[in-house]
Amino acid sequence: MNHGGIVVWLKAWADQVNAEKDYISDLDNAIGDGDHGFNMSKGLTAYLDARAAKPAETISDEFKMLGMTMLSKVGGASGPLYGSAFLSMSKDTAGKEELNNGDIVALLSNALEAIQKRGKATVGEKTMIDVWHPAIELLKNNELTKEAIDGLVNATIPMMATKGRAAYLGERSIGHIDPGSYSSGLMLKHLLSVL
Amino acid sequence: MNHGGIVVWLKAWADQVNAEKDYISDLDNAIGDGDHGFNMSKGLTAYLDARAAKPAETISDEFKMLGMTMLSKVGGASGPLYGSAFLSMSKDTAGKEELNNGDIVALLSNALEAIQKRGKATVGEKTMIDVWHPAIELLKNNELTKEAIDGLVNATIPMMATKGRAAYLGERSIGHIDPGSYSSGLMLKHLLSVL
Amino acid sequence: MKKILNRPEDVVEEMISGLVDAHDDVVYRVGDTRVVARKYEGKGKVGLISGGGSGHEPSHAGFVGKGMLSAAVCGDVFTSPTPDQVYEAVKAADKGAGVFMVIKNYTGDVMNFEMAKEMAESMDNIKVETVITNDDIAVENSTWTEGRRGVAGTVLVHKILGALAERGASLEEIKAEAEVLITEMATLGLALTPAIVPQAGKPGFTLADDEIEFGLGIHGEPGYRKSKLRPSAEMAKEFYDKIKPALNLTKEDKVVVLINGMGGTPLMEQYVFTHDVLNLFKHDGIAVAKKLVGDYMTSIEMQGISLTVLRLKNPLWLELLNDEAKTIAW
Amino acid sequence: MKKILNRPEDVVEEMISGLVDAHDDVVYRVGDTRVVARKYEGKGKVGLISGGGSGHEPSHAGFVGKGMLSAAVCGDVFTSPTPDQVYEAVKAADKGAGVFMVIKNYTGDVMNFEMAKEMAESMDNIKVETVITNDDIAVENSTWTEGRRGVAGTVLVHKILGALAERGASLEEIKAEAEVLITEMATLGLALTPAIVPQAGKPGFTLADDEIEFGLGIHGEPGYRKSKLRPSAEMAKEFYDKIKPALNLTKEDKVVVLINGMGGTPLMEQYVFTHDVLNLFKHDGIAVAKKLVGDYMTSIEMQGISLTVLRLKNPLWLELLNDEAKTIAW
Ligand SMILES: Nc1ncnc2c1ncn2[C@@H]1O[C@H](COP(=O)(O)OP(=O)(O)O)[C@@H](O)[C@H]1O
Ligand SMILES: Nc1ncnc2c1ncn2[C@@H]1O[C@H](COP(=O)(O)OP(=O)(O)O)[C@@H](O)[C@H]1O
Ligand SMILES: [Mg+2]
Ligand SMILES: [Mg+2]
Ligand SMILES: [Mg+2]
Ligand SMILES: [Mg+2]
Repeated sequence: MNHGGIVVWLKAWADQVNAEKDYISDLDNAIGDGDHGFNMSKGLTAYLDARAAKPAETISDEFKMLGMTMLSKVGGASGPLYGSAFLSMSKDTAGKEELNNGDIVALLSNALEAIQKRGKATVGEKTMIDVWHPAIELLKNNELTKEAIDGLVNATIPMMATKGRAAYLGERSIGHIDPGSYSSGLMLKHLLSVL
Repeated sequence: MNHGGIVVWLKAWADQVNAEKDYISDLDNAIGDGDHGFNMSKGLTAYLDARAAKPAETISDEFKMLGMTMLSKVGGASGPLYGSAFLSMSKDTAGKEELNNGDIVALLSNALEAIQKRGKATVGEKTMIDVWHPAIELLKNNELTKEAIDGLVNATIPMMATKGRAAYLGERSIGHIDPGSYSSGLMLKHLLSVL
Repeated sequence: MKKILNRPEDVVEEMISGLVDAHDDVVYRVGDTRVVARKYEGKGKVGLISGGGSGHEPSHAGFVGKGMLSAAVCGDVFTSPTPDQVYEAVKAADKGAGVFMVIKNYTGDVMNFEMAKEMAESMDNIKVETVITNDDIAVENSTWTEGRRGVAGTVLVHKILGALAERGASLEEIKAEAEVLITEMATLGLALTPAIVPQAGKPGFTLADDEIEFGLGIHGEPGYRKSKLRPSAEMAKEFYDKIKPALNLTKEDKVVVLINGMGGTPLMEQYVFTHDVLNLFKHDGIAVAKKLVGDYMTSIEMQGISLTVLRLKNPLWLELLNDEAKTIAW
Repeated sequence: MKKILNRPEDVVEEMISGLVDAHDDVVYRVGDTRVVARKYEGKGKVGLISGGGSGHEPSHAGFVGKGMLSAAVCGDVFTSPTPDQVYEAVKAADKGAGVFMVIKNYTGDVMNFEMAKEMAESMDNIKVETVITNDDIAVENSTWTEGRRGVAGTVLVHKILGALAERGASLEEIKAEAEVLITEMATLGLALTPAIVPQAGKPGFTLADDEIEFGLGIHGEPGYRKSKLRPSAEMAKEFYDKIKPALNLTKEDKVVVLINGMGGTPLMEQYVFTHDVLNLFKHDGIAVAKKLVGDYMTSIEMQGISLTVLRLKNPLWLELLNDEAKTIAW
């Protein structure tokens, strides 16, 4: 995948988050503070605006632009998490013009590590990690499909949150999709489309 | 009329105000602050309690008890107005054991004067005076009936208030019964019953 | 009605208890009355008292203390206090130089305070003077002989006269200053939602989901116009455009601006409105020497806001506003 | 949604403008950031900063000033501010002795503040220490690894540490005091009505006409139980009975009590609740050395109230609370 593919991926993700921002916020309403859709939309729209004003020249710069925008425009929990993830991808792609599937797996793994370093959550705590982690495993084995991603997102429903704002609900967090998992699922599905 | 008659009159008035307190407050809601029924009921109930605890010995004391109670328990506009009225009646009846119709007319006329001295309103300003003043004239001529009193109360409907809280509504005060006129009407009707 | 309270009929009693217990360093309750008086004595100084119906908190008890009110009388909710209660306040406030009453222009308040004045004068020989505040220009109309209502601007009167008394002014000096002061201020308010008197249990008026009332009083008395909810900047402009001519404001003037929340209005909205109001003064080049924002004269849980402008005809007023006061809420 | 505002997306910008313009004697805005900093310099003293999502006014900007916060960062409504903004606050607050961050325990706040700390340390060599407040005992449960939320008690932390910094304490001394302080306080809140985030335009949760939520957070996060509305005295008792064991309160203790309105709660109700709370302490013979009542840490227009108790393990804390502060809202 080259820089063009990356751009198609990220723009498609941004468009879909914008289209679904109310739904995503509603997911957050059930177990959080109802802003995840607005937060993500704000960050991704700012990214679209930034790249419309001055396009990035390289893959690494593309990720950096997205990462910095998420970091400086979103706030909340998702801002620093997605920000750290894309800044990690920027670091990993420095000087690269083409990414193969192995690169992508490595890229995502390091990004996941950055998310975990920042957020200190592990698998099973009903956060975006519950999509990222198993999705990367599947991708390694070439088994990642859109249906599989939906499955991972839905698998957060029966979980009880122990990290993030939803953790304050305790057992009342059970029975709902984790909003960050949903937005991460969208991102991964659009990645699949360009792979 | 002797002391017993006065007591029947005032107790009947108190009972009816208590029974209609919500309605009277609703009248005040339309053009004031919605408390006239509660105010009057609070004062008259306190009067009933006070006389149950220690009955007044004379007509003058009966009026004094009511006047002081209205003054010290009601507040608002109606407290000092009714208070002044009944204190005036107490003064006028000092030493008297029996009141004839002429006495009653004089009593009410002086009470009206006390109300006007305190409230500085005249006829036509959509206040209780619009019942008191014409009612006293009718009583002088032996023409006061319950129907006539109802007529006086209803005659406040088309008036525009220029005194009291309803005056702040200007033209919007037109089309509603003046609550103080209504409570005064009740008082006069029960007076008629014992005359 | 959804309120944090016990029996509605006990609300004023319990509120006074809570207030006095919470702030026992500043105030005390006079006997078993509904009078909240300051602990600071102010010997030989004129006592300043105010009061009215409850439901306007922090007015009036919240402004009792050194440099402001000597005592406040708390009537039933939205009902002016009785003369005997006001009389107790006069007696508590008198420290030898007489007592000055700040009365908001409502029939009930005026009558009850004046009766108390007569009582104190005749029974205790206390010298009493009064001023009747009437800053609400919403209902001004020469045919309405009640005149205007006294609303949030009254708090500025408390502060300015309180500081004047604290500086040692005589009853006559305070009276003279007060009469000028009240002619130099104007207030307009609006409501988004009504207030609910606990004992009534239901709102005194209703507004549709997108409706507001311009010119509303602090007891839910109707204003001059209902309207659809409009942007803050437009509402600020409507008030500004009425207040400016009412006070004949020009570029030469300095003013004090009080933006007052009605009890249920979050500070977020109050500051947005403040932003819009200050822009209008900036645009016209009128200097705003002091700005106050917050809940000063409320209407229980009403959501709404009022704008008060005081023209600083006398520069001393600004100094007096800035004098130290030790109260609960100033 | 019925609010006094212009475009929902401008609400934080305009609110900050309004606040800074209204109180330009105390605070200023750092460049075009969303950082409100104090005009008082405090040279050589530790700078104290705080912040979080907007919607909690007067927190946090209302507590910026001499003797309290050096700067506050205002995020979007209920959304923690971004690291670059917090970083600006650190830079504004540093007067040579380092900067202390008071962070409320929410994932977003913790991450964004910590990133800013890393930025300031690595890029500017500013020494930064932090404390994470977690006074809300509603959601305590050892299996919920987020721990408790930081709520109204945070304001007491601001005041105590701010006074300590003003007295000249070092970063390490402040850190040490902070870590003890946060273990000695507990808060519980309840809501009668929800808050509406302007950009969402609708409430985050709903409550029936006679329903309340016990243990609710300051962003409308659910609490521990829904219940029918109950008398104030019973609600006070429910909180008291949970807080007392949580802090192991005994007759030997002295406490500070903070009764905090959630933004739309009239003072009338806050004082009724105060009356009920103080009765419980009186009954148990626990001395309440200081009482604070009012809107300190709100949730926009939410009607509700919280009770915070601080056990005065260190008598110095009371002194520090009573030290003078020159802020908008303390
Ligand atoms: N510690 C964490 N590690 C990983 N992801 C987290 C963590 N905390 C929260 N999240 C993710 O962030 C999402 C919420 O983001 P958002 O609503 O934007 O932030 P906030 O909770 O501050 O309002 C959650 O659904 C969850 O997936
Ligand atoms: N100046 C006045 N003179 C005579 N009656 C008055 C005057 N002002 C008000 N009233 C009467 O008082 C009534 C209102 O009383 P009430 O509601 O108890 O007091 P408030 O207006 O203080 O709430 C009015 O309906 C009117 O009849
Ligand atoms: Mg969220
Ligand atoms: Mg009335
Ligand atoms: Mg009334
Ligand atoms: Mg959030």
